[in-house]
Formats: sequence, structure tokens, C-alpha cells
Amino acid sequence: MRKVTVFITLKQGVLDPQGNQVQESLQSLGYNVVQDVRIGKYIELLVEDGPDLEVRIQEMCDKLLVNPVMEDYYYEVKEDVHS
Amino acid sequence: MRKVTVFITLKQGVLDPQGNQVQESLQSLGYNVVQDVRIGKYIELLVEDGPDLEVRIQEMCDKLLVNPVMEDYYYEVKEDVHS
Amino acid sequence: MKFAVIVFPGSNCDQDMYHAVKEVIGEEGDLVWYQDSNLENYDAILLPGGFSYGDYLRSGAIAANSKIMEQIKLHAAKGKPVLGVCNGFQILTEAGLLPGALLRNKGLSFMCHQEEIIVENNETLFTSGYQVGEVLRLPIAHGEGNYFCDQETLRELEKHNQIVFTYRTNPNGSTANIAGIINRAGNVLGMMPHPERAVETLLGSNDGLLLFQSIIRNWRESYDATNARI
Amino acid sequence: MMLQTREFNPEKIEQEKLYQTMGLSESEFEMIQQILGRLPNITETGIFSVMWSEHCSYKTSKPLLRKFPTKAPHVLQGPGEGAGIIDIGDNQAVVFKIESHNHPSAVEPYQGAATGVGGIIRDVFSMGARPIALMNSLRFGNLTSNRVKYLFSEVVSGIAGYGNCVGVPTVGGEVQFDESYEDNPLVNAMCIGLINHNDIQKGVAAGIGNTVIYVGAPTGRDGIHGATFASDDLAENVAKDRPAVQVGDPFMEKLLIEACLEVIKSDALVGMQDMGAAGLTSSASEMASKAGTGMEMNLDLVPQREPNMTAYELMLSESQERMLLVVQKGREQEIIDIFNRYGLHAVVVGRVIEDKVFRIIQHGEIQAEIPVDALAENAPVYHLPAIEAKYFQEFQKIGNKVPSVGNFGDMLKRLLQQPTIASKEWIFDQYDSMVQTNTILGPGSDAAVIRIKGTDKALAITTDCNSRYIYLDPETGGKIAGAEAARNIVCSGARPLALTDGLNFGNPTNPEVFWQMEKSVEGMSKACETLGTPVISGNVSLYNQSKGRAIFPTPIVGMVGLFESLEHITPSFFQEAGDVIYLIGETKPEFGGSELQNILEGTYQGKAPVIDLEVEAKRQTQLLDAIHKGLIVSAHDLSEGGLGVALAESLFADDALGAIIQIRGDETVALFSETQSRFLISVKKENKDAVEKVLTDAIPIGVITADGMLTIYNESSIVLSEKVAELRSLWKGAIPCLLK
Ligand SMILES: Nc1ncnc2c1ncn2[C@@H]1O[C@H](COP(=O)(O)OP(=O)(O)O)[C@@H](O)[C@H]1O
Ligand SMILES: [Mg+2]
Repeated sequence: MRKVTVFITLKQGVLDPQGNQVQESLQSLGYNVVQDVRIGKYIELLVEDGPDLEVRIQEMCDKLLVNPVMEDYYYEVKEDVHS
Repeated sequence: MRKVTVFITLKQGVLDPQGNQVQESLQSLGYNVVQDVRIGKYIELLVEDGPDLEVRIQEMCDKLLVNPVMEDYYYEVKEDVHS
Repeated sequence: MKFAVIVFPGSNCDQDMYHAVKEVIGEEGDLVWYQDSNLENYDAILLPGGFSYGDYLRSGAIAANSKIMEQIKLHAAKGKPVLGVCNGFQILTEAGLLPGALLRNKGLSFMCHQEEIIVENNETLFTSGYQVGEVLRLPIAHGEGNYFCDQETLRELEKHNQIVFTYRTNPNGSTANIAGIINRAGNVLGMMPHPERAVETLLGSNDGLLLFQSIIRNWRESYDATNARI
Repeated sequence: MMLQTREFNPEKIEQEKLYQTMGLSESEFEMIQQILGRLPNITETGIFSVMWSEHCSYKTSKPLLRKFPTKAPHVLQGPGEGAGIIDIGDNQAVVFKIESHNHPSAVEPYQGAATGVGGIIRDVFSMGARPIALMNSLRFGNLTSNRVKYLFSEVVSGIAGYGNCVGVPTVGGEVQFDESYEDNPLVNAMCIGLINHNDIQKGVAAGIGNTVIYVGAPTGRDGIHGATFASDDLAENVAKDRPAVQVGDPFMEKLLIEACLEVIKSDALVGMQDMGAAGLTSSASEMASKAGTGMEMNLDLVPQREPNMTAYELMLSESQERMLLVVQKGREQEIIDIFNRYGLHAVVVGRVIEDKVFRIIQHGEIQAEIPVDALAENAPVYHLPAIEAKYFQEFQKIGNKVPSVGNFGDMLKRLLQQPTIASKEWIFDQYDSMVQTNTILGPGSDAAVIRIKGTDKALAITTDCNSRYIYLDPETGGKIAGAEAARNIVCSGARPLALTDGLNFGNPTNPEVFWQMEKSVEGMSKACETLGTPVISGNVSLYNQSKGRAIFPTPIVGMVGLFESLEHITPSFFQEAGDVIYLIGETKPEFGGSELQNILEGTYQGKAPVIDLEVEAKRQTQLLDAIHKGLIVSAHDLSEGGLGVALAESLFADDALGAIIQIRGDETVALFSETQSRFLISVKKENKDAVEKVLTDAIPIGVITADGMLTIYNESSIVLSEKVAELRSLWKGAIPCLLK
């Protein structure tokens, strides 16, 4: 069993109203050091290991997890998880 | 300028209906290898560098970015970004 | 009695709350913009529903960090009534004035309809007009109304009779069917259903009327008591 | 499309016909050269291409739109402004309009639908009105493919996500599912606003020397060429249109609503318009053109989301949540202060000039200079050829034959589970339909009913369009669309006031498509004339086709009616056992385009149901009269699925009620024919005589019972007898079940 983490971000140029608001709020809390905030998704998957693991992950991202019209992604295959 | 990434997950024991639904959908697409899905947030911050960078990040997480009642987090300070 | 309806950027039930208090019930009240932070002259604070700050990050989180919350905490510490409805409830939990958190609905969608709400505790200044076990028809309208707290907190809530309202049939996955809770001191109530939308039969229900009237009656009584003492 | 301005000099644009990739024809490019007296540069070419797109100029639909009746004493503002305005007395008026966001929704359904809602709300509050209600009209393919299910559920969440957040209740709508919308879903949103006469605001850039102020979200590279995109065949490969995705920020919009409605009260404001399709370009040039002035704008002052944006990109961007204001010179700060209080950025970007040109400056250079009228007024108009469709000629030859139905109870159950008929609760439960506490009847009744606080008045609102009839026979179908909308308004007890139209069609250069457009507009116009409901605003969406196949012609009608007294509000559901049920209107064998035909044949053919508008008008007047006399307990119109479905629907508010009904003649015709101009009403026993006197076409057909059964007899034999609770649960569960 493998833990896979998928990081999904909004494509460059796609508006992130949420990120903008969080940035403003951080600034009004006094954190003027924050220059930019972008908010995306972080998905943890527990997947059975196998030779085509990476192919499957990419397929799942392309088909379901990620909206290619607006989002980019990358992923990491992490440690073995014993179940 | 530093890029900081914050990973926010739902605490263990907090139900993740969205994760469950994604898992179901993945299975119905034939990806039975997926045993568990948890969905969290992935925040990218661009922060001015400084000696107390890490302290500030933790403060921002504790005050605003993360709700400790339901969420856990970790963060990574990444490469220097030239602006 | 004078109510303050707090208006955050993105609040959208502020006018409805104001209308209920002012036009339907006929009590005094003001809409208070979140930057006008003097709340001293108000007897009760109402945190209305809506999407303060767009519900960005987490619903209620950004409003809970705004300056006016300090005033609201002060007001609450004096034992004066604070009512948070829907987004107001979310703000109160985010601000730590009430325990727990409101997660996304179990079914993942926003939902808006009338629900049957059971009065669990009528020994509060908000619910003294109702009977325990009474079923109210109140609208809900939320995407994140799934009340969550850990087991320990739940035991505390139960032990101190802090669960004020429950759903008859759980629409959103809330722990123990919780629709509304009160703080230990009994003056801060948070609830997901909208009593301010249920004050006129023309719109389908007036079961929320007694909630506002209870606040007013209890305030009058304690006010008279205070005056009598003087 | 990332065009680098430098690479495209005017000669190259001409020689390599680059203007064609932006949707301009050769003759249009020639017109542009004549207007300017020179070759246009890339920015100018872009500006012309969006302003002369169908979406902004209505170049092919203008000749048709002229057919609509638009005048009446109560019309304060007809088509032409952001939205139309209707007087409702007491110095109050309603503002409304419908708008499509079909193409964006096909590419990115959540954001496409959300920004569609945002856009139509801006149209309404930019007139100075407070938005008080939203409606939507949707079309999708059959709920069988995963893609359609995805589009459907994302569109609904997008509408909910935006409308709920801005705090405008979504009080109703309609949806149909048909194969022709498989690749081309339709998403039309309607917004209704309330205004005092003296607050009515127009989008004009009057007063030479006055200041132009930009408010709201910074401009990004999103949605560039959205307007031309909305005017072209939906590219089969949507991938190339991806950069056109715009993201909505309903939170920003909520702040804009509140701030703009405060600014309206200031006499420093001269004019205001939202930046919709074609963004800065259209708002600026339209405001100047309407005032007979010109405008100069310095792009260096325009708030920008990304670095190094070109003039071309800034002028064509369709970033959302932006407004353009003209304010009196010298009084800018008071306006800016109001916006700042709401946390919004407002900046001076230009001024009104005497020269009737639109002049754009960036980096100290003139990037574009175009006569404003050429953009806003003098776009080319095309009179396209129309040819009567072949299929129509075939269909007209088919006689009305009665399909054979085995078991009537089973057929009724199947009909109730057809997604077009089934309960839409799965949709509207996701909409906040109650915020603003005015919703007397929300989604689920024939028309939505919204009270007007502080008065005894209320509004009835509906959207309707049975595109199957319009496909079979555009003119008849157009009449039906107008009549059905009015029918829904009348059933609720309100007097129809006026309508907005959302014209959704395929490629107009196909003469058969243009014929569909022409005929359906003619049909709608006739209905408007006979029923006294002028058209006060509307929207055109063409090129809804892919792989050479067009959608069913879908001219949606959004209608608003007025209750002069809350006492007139009439439910569509049966209320009490013992009440008598009447059917108004005779029933003929008409199954063309019916839901029964859909079930039995899986297709639509033959003749559309006939409609006699005079009969329709008479029955509507009589019904309204009876309601106003207090004679009617409930009223429901007959639509898809005929009497059978209408009877079942009328019982769905209360499982305890039932009905015993007596029909005559052929059962299939009586129960499932879709003959027009029919109503189902319930009345108190003691009012029978009075009702029959007023409603000359009403025939008693049964009585409401307390046994929770719908039982239908023909003479003495039982046609069907079903538990209402079971019918209801099938009806309610159908859409959720299909989405599983
Ligand atoms: N897309 C939608 N959004 C909101 N409400 C809807 C939508 N579609 C249908 N409804 C509601 O469901 C009810 C039934 O709709 P419909 O079957 O189209 O009614 P009718 O045939 O009487 O016009 C109406 O009250 C309508 O407002
Ligand atoms: Mg109807």
C-alpha cells in the first residue's frame, strides 16, 4: 500500500478570489510580509502498490481529481503503508 | 522572498464526506486499488524572508489558516523566489 | 430593548434579521457595520447569516478574526445575549465563543428548506417561551452546517444541557443531530436554522417569533429586577 | 490566445487575414478601413471584432427583434439598456432581464453558470435596482451519460454557489432534458430587481470633462474573446478555448451591489454600466455613444491582475465583477470613498471628451482611436435567408393519431419519472430561495411569488419554453411559449405584465435555423400582442451547435406579473377534501412533441398542439377574474404529460388528499394529450354556480377526497387507481436516482 499525495493548484492566470481574500486578511492581521496567497487542494490517497502505479495516478488525476480547464497538478508517491 | 507551502488535512476522526465521495467515484471508474481518499487544502504563500519566518508561519496558521478543532497541518519552506 | 445586527462584508441575512426585530416584532435595533465598533449601547447582539468574506478559507473564519469580535467577546463576557444564526453560528465557533466546528454538509450540497427542529432546552433566555420537546418548523439554508465536536466536548455539552435545538431528521450529518448550542454561561446561542425567516405566517412559518420574544421578555424581567433593586 | 501586439502590424493583419481568426469577415474588415480611413492596428481590430460580434451587436438577430411589441403605458424602459423596467405603481418599478451563458458553461460548467448569474445581477443593479430574485432556465442532454450528469450537477452548483453567496434568492426556473442539448447545454439566468422611479439610472457618459471611474476586480487575461466565442460554433476541441475561463467572485459582487446602490443616491453620479461581454470596450463605447460624447481612457491607470498586459488584452478581457462609472468632475473623491468603505478599489481611468471617439492611451501612446458610434450603433446588420425546414414540411403531413397505451396507471408512473416532468427538488434545494424574506411561493409552484415589503403587492415570476413544440413548428411553438408563461402567472393569481426573452438557437447562417428563429419570434410576438405582455429586454445566443447538429430552437420566456393584493395569491396544489375539481378547456388528440411520444417513440415528430390565442386570452382573463372574486382555491396549468400529470402534481403537497375523477372518451387522449390553453382548478362546493358563470369553458371532472388515492373512472370502469404517496415518491426520486 502506498500513500500518494496530489497537489492541485489553479492554473496561472486563473483568478483565485479566495487566495486574494486570505492575503488581505493576513495583511490586516499585521502580516504584511505575505506577498501572495494561492489556495489549492491537497489529496491523500491510499493506493495498492503495483507496477503501473504512476500511470494509474495520472489517469485518476486527468479523469476525475483535477479539472484540466482550470487546474494544474503534481503528485508524490510516498512511503509504503502497512495495512 | 520565500515560497511556503502549507498542507491542511482534516483531523483523524473527522469525517471527510468529500473524500469518501471521490473514493466511490474512483472505484466506479474501475480504480479499485484506491483504499482511502482524504481531501485537504494546499496553500502557497509568498513571504518575505526573515529570521522569524517560521514563527510567523506558525502564527498565521494558528490564528487564521487552520482551525485546530478539525484540522491538522504541516508546512514547508521552499526555495528563494526572486521578485 | 436595543439590538445590534452586525454586518460583515458578505453578510446577507442582516436585513432579514433587522426586519424581523424592527418591523415584525417592533423592537429597537440598528444595523452595525463591522468597522463601527462601539457596541456598548446595545442590549443584545445578533450575528446574521450569509457569506461573510465569501466564506473563503472556512466559513466564518475571517470574520471571527476581525476587530469587532473583541467587542462582541466583551459583550458576551458581561452576560449579555449574543445570537449567531447560520453564518453567525459559524463565526461564533471560529471565534471560540462556542465549542466545536461546522463542517461541510454530509451530502456535500448546499440545502435550503424547512426542517423540523426540536427544542431540547427551554431554560435559556432564548427559548423560555417554548416547551421542551416542542417541534418548530424553521428554514435551514447552508452548505456547512454539519456540527462537529469530539466525544469529550459532546459529553460536556450534554452534561451542562447546552444542546438547545436538534433536528428531527438529521439533514447534514451533525453530531448528535445538533442544530443549536449555547455556551456554559447561557448567553451565547449559535444555531443553523433561521428563526428570522420564520416570523410571518405569510412566508410559511412563524415558529421563530417566540425566540426573539423570549430574549425580549427575559431582558425586560431582568431589567425590571435591576431597576427595582436601585 | 496570447497575441503579442508588436508582432502583428496593420499590414500583416490585412495580408494574412488575421482578422478572420477573430471572427471578422472580409467585407467587415473593409468597412473598418473605411470608418477609420486607414488600416486598423491589432487593438482596434480586436475591439471591432468583439463589438461587431453577434453577442454585442445582434447583427443577425436585430431584424427579428424589431418584430417584438415593446411598448405599453407601463413600460418605463424597453430593450436597449442593461435591463427593462416596468411600472408597478406607488413610484415603484421592477427591472428584469434574462441572459445566457451557454458556451462558458459547456467548457467549465461551474464557473460558466456562476459567472452567468453574476453577469445578469450586474445588469440589474447597474440600473439602480436592488436585485430581489433570480430564476434560471436550463437544458441538458439525457441524464444517461456521465458527461451530461457532470454538466448538470456542476451547473446547478455554480448557480447555487454564486446566487446563495450574493444573497439574492433563486426562486424558480425550469429545466428540460433532450438529446439535442447533449454537447450544447443551455444556461440562461434571469434577475429581477426592485427600484423607485427616481433612482433609475442609465449607462451614459454625459457631460464633457466628467470623470470615468473603474470599480471592482482588477483586469486579468481571462475571457479574452469571450464575446466572439459566444458567437461561433462551439469548437469541438474545447481545449483551445481554455484560457477563456473566467472565475466568479460572488463576494466581490455582493460588495459591489451594496456600494453601487449607495452610490446611486449621490447626485455626483452621471452614469453607470457593468462590464459584461467585451468588458471595458463595450461598456465604455456604449456609454459614450448613448450620450453623444466620446471617451478617453488611460490603460496605465486600469487595475491589472497580471504584469505586462497589452492594450489588446486589457480591452478585450472579460474579467468579472467590474463596473464603469461616469461622475461629475471634481466630485470623484466622494464616490471613491463610498467604494473604499466597502473595501473596493475605485480608480479614475479616463474622462468624457467632446470628440465622438473612443481613444485609448497606454504607455503615453495612442493605442486605439475609433468613432464610438461605429462600434456601438453602426455595426453591420445582416438579413439572412430563411428557408422553411424540410422536416417541418414532412411533419405537417403526419396526422394526429392516438398512441396505444396498455396500462394507464403504469404509464402515469413512467411519465412522472421522466426527468423533464419529475420533481426538480434535487435542483432547487441547493438554492437559497428564501433569503431577503420575501418568498411567499418558492420553487415548486407554477410561478414563484415574491412580496414587496411595505405594500400589499407581490410579483409572480416564471420562465417557460417547451422547445419540442418549437422544433416541430416554430411559430406555433413560439405562441405556446408566450402563452404558457402567462398561464403560469395567471394560475398564481397575478396579472401578466411583461416578459424578457432568451433566444437560443443554432447557426443562423443555416437558412433552416434562421427560419426557426424568424418563425418562433413571430409566434412569440403574436402571443405578446394578444396577451398584452410587451417584451422589455432579452438576450440572443446563437451557434449552439456542434458536429453540424443544432439544438432545438429554444426561445425562453421569462415573465413577471403583478398581484395588486396578497389575497389573490393562489396555490397550484389542491387544498381540501370536498372541493370540486374543474378542467378548463376541451381536450383534443394532440401528441406531437408530447412526453408520451418521447416515451413511446423516443423522438418528436408530427404537428405541435394547436393554439388559438384568442381562446387562450379569454380563458386567462376569466380565470384571473374568478381568482380576484375569491372563487378559486387552487389553479394549475396543464403542460407536459397532460391531465394525468397535472392531477398527480396537484396532489403532491399533501399525501392525505386524493381525488376521484371522471373522464370521457378515449382515455389516452383525456389523460395524456397536451392540448393547450387548459387549466385544472379546485373550488368550494358552494361556489360552483358562480364559477361556472365566470369560467365558461370549465367542466367539472371530480372531487378532492381524503383517502390519498388518485382514482380515475371512464363511465363506470376504473381507468387507474394509484396511491398518491407512491406516485409522489416516484416523482420525487426520479432525478436523484438518475444521478446515482
Ligand atoms: N432550474 C430550476 N431552478 C429552480 N427551480 C426550478 C428549476 N427547474 C424547475 N424548477 C421548479 O420546479 C417546479 C416545476 O417546474 P416545471 O416542471 O418546469 O413546471 P411547469 O411545467 O409548471 O412550468 C417549478 O416551481 C420550478 O420553479
Ligand atoms: Mg406549470
